[in-house]
Amino acid sequence: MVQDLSDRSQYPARNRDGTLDVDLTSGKYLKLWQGPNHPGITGNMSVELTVCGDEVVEGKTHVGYLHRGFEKLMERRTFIQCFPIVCRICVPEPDFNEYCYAAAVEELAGVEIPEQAKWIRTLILEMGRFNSLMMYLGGQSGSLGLGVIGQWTTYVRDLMLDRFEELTGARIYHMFILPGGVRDTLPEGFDARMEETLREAERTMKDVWNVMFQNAVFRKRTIGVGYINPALFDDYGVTGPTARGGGVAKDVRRDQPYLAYPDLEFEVNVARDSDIYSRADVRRRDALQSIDLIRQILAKMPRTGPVMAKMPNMLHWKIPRGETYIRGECSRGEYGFYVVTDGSGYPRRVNVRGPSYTHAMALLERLIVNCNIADVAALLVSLHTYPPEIER
Amino acid sequence: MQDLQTRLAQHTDLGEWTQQRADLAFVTVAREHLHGLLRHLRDHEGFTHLVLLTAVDWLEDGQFQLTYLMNNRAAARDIGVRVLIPREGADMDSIHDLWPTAATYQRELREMFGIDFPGSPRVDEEFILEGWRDMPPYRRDFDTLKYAQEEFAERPGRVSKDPETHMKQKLYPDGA
Amino acid sequence: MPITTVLSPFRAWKFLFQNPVTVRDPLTERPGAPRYRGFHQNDAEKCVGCGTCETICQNGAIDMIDVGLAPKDGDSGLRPRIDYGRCCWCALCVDVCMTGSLSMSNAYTWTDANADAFRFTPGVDKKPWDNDQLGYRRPEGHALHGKDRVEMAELEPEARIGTFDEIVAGYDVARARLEADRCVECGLCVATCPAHMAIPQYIKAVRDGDYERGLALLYETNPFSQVCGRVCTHKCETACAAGHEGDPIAIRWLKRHITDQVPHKDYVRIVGKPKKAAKGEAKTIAVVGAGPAGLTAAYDLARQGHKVVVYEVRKHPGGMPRYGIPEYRLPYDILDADIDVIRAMGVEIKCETRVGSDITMDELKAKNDAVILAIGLHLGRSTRIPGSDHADVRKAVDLLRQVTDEDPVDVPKSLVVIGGGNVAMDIARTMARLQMKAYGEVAVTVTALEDKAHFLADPDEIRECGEEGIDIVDARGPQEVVIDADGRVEGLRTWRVQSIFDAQGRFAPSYDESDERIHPGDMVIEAIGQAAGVDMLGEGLTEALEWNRGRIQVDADGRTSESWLWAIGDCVKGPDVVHAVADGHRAAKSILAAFEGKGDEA
Amino acid sequence: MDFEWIRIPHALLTLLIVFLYGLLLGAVIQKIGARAGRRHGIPFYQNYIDLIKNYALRTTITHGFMFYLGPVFRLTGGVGLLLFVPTIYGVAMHENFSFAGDLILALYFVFFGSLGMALGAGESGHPYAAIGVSRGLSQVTAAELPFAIAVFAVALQYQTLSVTDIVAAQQGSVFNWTVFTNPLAVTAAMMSFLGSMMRPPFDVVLAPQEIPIGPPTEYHSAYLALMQSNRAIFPIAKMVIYMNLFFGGAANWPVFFLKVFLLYLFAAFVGVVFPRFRVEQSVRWFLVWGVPVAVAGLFWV
Amino acid sequence: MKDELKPRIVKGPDGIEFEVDPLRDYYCEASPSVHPPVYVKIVEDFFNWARSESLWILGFGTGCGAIEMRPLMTPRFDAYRFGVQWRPTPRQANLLMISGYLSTKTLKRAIRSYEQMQSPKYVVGLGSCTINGGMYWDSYNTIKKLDEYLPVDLYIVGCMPRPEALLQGFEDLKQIIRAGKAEGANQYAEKFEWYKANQKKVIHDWDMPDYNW
Repeated sequence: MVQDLSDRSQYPARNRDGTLDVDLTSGKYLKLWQGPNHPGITGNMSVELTVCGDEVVEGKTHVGYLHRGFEKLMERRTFIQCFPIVCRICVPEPDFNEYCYAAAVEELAGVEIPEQAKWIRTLILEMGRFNSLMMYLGGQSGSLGLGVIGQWTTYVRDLMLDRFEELTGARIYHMFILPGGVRDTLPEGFDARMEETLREAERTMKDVWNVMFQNAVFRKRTIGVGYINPALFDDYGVTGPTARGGGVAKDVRRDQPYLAYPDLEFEVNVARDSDIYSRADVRRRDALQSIDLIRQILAKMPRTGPVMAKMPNMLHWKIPRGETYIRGECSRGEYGFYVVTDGSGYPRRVNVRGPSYTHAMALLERLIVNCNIADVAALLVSLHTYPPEIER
Repeated sequence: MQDLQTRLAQHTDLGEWTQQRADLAFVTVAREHLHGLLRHLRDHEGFTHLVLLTAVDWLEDGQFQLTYLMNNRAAARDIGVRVLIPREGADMDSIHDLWPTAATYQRELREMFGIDFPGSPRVDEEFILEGWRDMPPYRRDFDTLKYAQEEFAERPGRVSKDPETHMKQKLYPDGA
Repeated sequence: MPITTVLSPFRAWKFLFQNPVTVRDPLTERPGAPRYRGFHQNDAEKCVGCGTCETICQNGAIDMIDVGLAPKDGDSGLRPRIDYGRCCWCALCVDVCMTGSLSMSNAYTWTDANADAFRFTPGVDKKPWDNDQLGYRRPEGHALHGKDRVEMAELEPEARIGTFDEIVAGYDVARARLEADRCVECGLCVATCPAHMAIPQYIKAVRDGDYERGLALLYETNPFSQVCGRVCTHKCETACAAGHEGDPIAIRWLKRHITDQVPHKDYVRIVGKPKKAAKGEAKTIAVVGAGPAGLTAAYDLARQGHKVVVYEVRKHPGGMPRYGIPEYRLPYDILDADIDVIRAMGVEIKCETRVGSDITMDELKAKNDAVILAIGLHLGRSTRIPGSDHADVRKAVDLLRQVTDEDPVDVPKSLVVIGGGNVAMDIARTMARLQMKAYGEVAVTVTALEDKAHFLADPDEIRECGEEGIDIVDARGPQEVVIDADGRVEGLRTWRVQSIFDAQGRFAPSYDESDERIHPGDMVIEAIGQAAGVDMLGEGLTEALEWNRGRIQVDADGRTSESWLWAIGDCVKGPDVVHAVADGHRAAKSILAAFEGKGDEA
Repeated sequence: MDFEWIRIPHALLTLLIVFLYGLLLGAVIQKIGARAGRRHGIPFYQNYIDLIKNYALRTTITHGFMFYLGPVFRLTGGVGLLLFVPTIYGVAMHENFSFAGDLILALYFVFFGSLGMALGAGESGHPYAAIGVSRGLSQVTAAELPFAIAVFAVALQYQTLSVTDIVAAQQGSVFNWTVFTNPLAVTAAMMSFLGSMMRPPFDVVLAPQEIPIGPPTEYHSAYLALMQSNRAIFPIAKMVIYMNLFFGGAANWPVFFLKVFLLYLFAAFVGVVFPRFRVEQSVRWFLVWGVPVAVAGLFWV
Repeated sequence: MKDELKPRIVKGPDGIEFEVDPLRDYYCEASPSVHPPVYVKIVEDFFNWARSESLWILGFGTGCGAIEMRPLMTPRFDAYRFGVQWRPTPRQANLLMISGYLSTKTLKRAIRSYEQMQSPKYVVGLGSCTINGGMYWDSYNTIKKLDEYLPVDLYIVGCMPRPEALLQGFEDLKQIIRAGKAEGANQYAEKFEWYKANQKKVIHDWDMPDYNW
């Protein structure tokens, strides 16, 4: 339920219809745009702030700078032609799109993918999660002016991108999870190189802990700042680490396991305080967990057998009428594809449900009220939003 | 999920029930029952998480399908509620009073499909597009390729030949 | 705040004394991974220009352009040009490439101030990465379309050998769809098919289950669709792009599948009524010979509303498909069904009418606006080896005709066939069936000049011959029919062939005389080719016509030196149903053009 | 005190050396900071090129007279600061225009640049600049407080307001340096030093992630080049004061280079590993930690 | 925001009404003019060398390409070595990296940013989408040819172009600048009408003056 805001703010007053009584001409308020070319914004989006002194009284998220109309474009592409385009929906963690799309299409077409493909998919998703969290850690500290963390984590991410490159043949857009399986098996000597990368990652995570989480100023800037009342989680569709930072153990990997997750051992990371620090800490532990999961996957996965199911000719693949929703736990929360088919060779409708959609819009606008301008960037980053998945 | 269907049926007139997976079902209801059903699902059945709200354009039938997808985390199950509304002058009751975040979805639907949600906050504000003048782009009858070709310049000099006709032309110039 | 949180961050300075991890020279030090998807490479020799890459490219980045290569069977001569202002490096084009010619290098750097520079034809335009050994190649076993042909039910050799029942059962609907699903609609086959049938389109009709549309498409270009669906030499399948890395699409069987799915009674409705010619425009045309060529021309002309009469010397129309092709390959009722469609277009077929005696060419010329000669090749050629004039040395065509007309055939206990073409196989298998019926065992030997690798017959035929117990001996040159003291044929004496052609490419077989064998047999059948019987032309006409090596000289459309006379089909071109059909179309078109152009030509 | 004209070219020479060294030092410190981030960082000559580049730009946009004067004031602050304190102790060539009460003037010049800048940036009409200015002034004021008290303590200690005299008093032994004779005042001054170096945790004025670099948001081309020049001179000038007041000054150029480098490094050493305070946090920090220490330093004397 | 930018009648304290046009106040309407190179060639060459070795990029990630910018500035590739650095404000930047596709909404901001930059200024198109629309060739919301709207000095092809390709791009751009061929700003001023017409054709919501500095 929408709570009365008056308990957190004396000003501005609210009008009868619930809107804020902000008279810009009064001179008391200042309109401030953050973005789109603003270093404190994660990617190409903007927040329109109305500030009074250093205090924000109203914030509006503006998106659409990255809108390409994916959901429309997919309607005029065949099922296989959609495959290269879905990963572009979310740039920093593209693999989730590939997985959700492939899984949805497979379910509607009644295709069962081979065991090895399942494991490779899980591996890719965990690698992607790790990369995304590395970006987050760098961004979170960077938003507060601590640059070195971003240097280190981006380096580790680069190493992981190397692993991606040798596995999938590309750095950013991997285009590896095809409907029906994955393109190829693991390359020769992959495990050893991955282990090396993971060791470096662990070392870096230790440094990150020392320099970022054990940092007096960082703690001062984040503990107790950007608090989200856990009671609001359902109202605002909060999922993933943002919710887990507030003590709600939401994790699709455990709640509704998919791919190889039932065979993997992991704890759901939870923190209590629901502030920026808790969320950062949950994500830090998520990253460590990803390292562990990658190790588990490489140890447990089958190395033989096909990686693609027997598929019809992809050039004119038709899928009977139906609709489904596939979800997964990406680094930011629940990621899902709602796919409707109508028996033709083209999807009837694809709707992408990214966690950023609710986090960066309604939730952010709610949280930003009464926030200090200096904390806006940190707050925004702490929700871990990626604009391209909001507007698609 | 049979039990759920039975319970809901006592409460509301349910339309077509599609069991997509063991943990996912879709059900069609009339638009006047929607609000009550969603509230019931949220308050009494544990479907507290609004996963998404979107629309499907069934142009041939002259209808929009609105899908309200909800998740019950404790029971690890999802239900999608479908509502069919006429395409012409489409409007729908807002559910932002149940989930504040629904306002964002409704803004998007307003802009991309032209479905109105009277009373939803900021529903008429521009959301993603800026200065859009054509019909709402997610409608099926909007041709994005045609629009793109008319609106944006493409780099000239692209020609392609169809192998079939090219071979016929080259090998049988007189058309035999 | 504990003091450690003030001191701990200073640990970051430990990196001050470590070497930076920066890549020294990233421009040269970091090649793409072995699987990296960089810029395209194309083996222009291997590429057949099928354009499947263009079809699958969701970015519309690929154009098929003419790079100056001449098209040939199974190669359009086009090559893909890639617009890097569109490409997204998804490599679906590599995955789908029918020949495996497309691949990707692991090069990834390309900058230019000119936006128009980012288009090139890999393998044709020279690029620095052309010879990169690394880069994305399609993984083993990964394919976006089916590589293997869908199996079809057919009679087992044991079951089929004793009867003349049709061997191949044809696809059922499910399997036909699976097979049709493999087609990528490139259209390379269309130009190769002499009749230019709309192959991709009718295969699509199979996929869609729209058999009526399929049938309409078939009869648009081929009134002998049912026949061709069974016995066509399917050059299209040789050209098929899917054949490069798998089995070609079973185009012939899919064609047959369409004709099988539609009830015969519906054919005429689907094919459509002939046009009504405007008053006074209707011409009359005479066709000599009711084979595929003649009937196709008749069909085309009749559909345009002209009056066509076909004169056939034998009891039934059909020509070589009826009298040359055994029933187990082409049941007679199938042929009849096709001819019924042609008749329904208004074509009149006068059987048992011998032109030259029952009606002369001059009469035909006088009564008609145009005359088509489609007399086929019904005279068997002889090897002219010693003993070949023996009564038990028969010609394959004669024998096959005899079987079709159900004239009694004296079945020998064992026999030898000379020849390595399809006719040889036909007669061998026909005789084998008769032997089986008569004696319960097969004793047929086929001898051919060619070695197995260069056989003229279809590989399928050869395989099936083997299955049916027929002994095929390759590279044997016939020398003499051995006749025993009683004057009965005892067998065939052959030498091993060393080469068939001489250095100039002329037919001049040379033999290894030391390798001599005698193939025993009570009968020897010659199946080394046929000739046309042109006696019916009459002396005057024979004189007037121009000839070329014993065949009537015709232009590309089948028109002879006499402006009213067209000669088409086997008698002027190669022996093959679908070529005959194509010939028929051409002649009909030429005749129609002649009517249009200069009025009454005759 | 008679004025010698030769002092003008001498002072200009000092200025040039300091300017060139300032640019170089900035790059070296950046390189060292980059090392903590595991990379090489900019080439040591990069700042020179950047400066030339900015002077070489063809267009400038002005927002009025004050906007133009902003960087000029700022530069004046830096140059003035440098010119009125002795750079090298005991070398007449580099004593500049040092005089008996120069400490007071120096304190004034430290503040002068910021004020001028504030005026200019305020004129640019950019809200970020305005916010940055208001933050900057509150923080500089807060940071100035401990420094001023510390300077007062030093002046009290040595009973003089002449920088030259203060340096003179510290000669002889390392232990004569103020840092050992009055460590509390020096600690307070160093806190203030952190606050005025525009490095985390006290760079909220520039805070690129919130208010893209604050006051200089609108400055570009030659204006920016002027400010860059100042960025090379001003910190050095300030460090000259610190060096003279607390670390025994420098009797020759090598010592000067070393001491300035170490002082600069100190700011970077702290700056690289901490995020930034919010403005009210930093103000509170100066008031809670800086001022009492400075006052204690005062009592130490 | 748009309402606030519309001209409106304001009543002063003395009761006199006058019209306020905020756009006129906010922005400068002077058309850009051509600024020729310095007459002395050796000076211009020296300046060009300095410009080429000091590329200040505007931190504006317009599209996916922004993702590869971060590795560029961090340990692995460390573009700072090559005189490249970020500037958070367009005023101080000289290089506009159009990192991938531009939606019309972003195009508007990109134009504004470009016009706020000081000449000589350079534009680099990153990725296929800037050349011919890339994979969004049929999208209703992205432009297809960047050079219709802004003068582009260099294209780096890829989807994404890797950091190494970007570094190569910087090297090539430096060559272009040193050769004195990077006169995009002057070209923009010369063909100003043409560029404006193209821009206005696709940006329907043109709530900014024709030239904002």
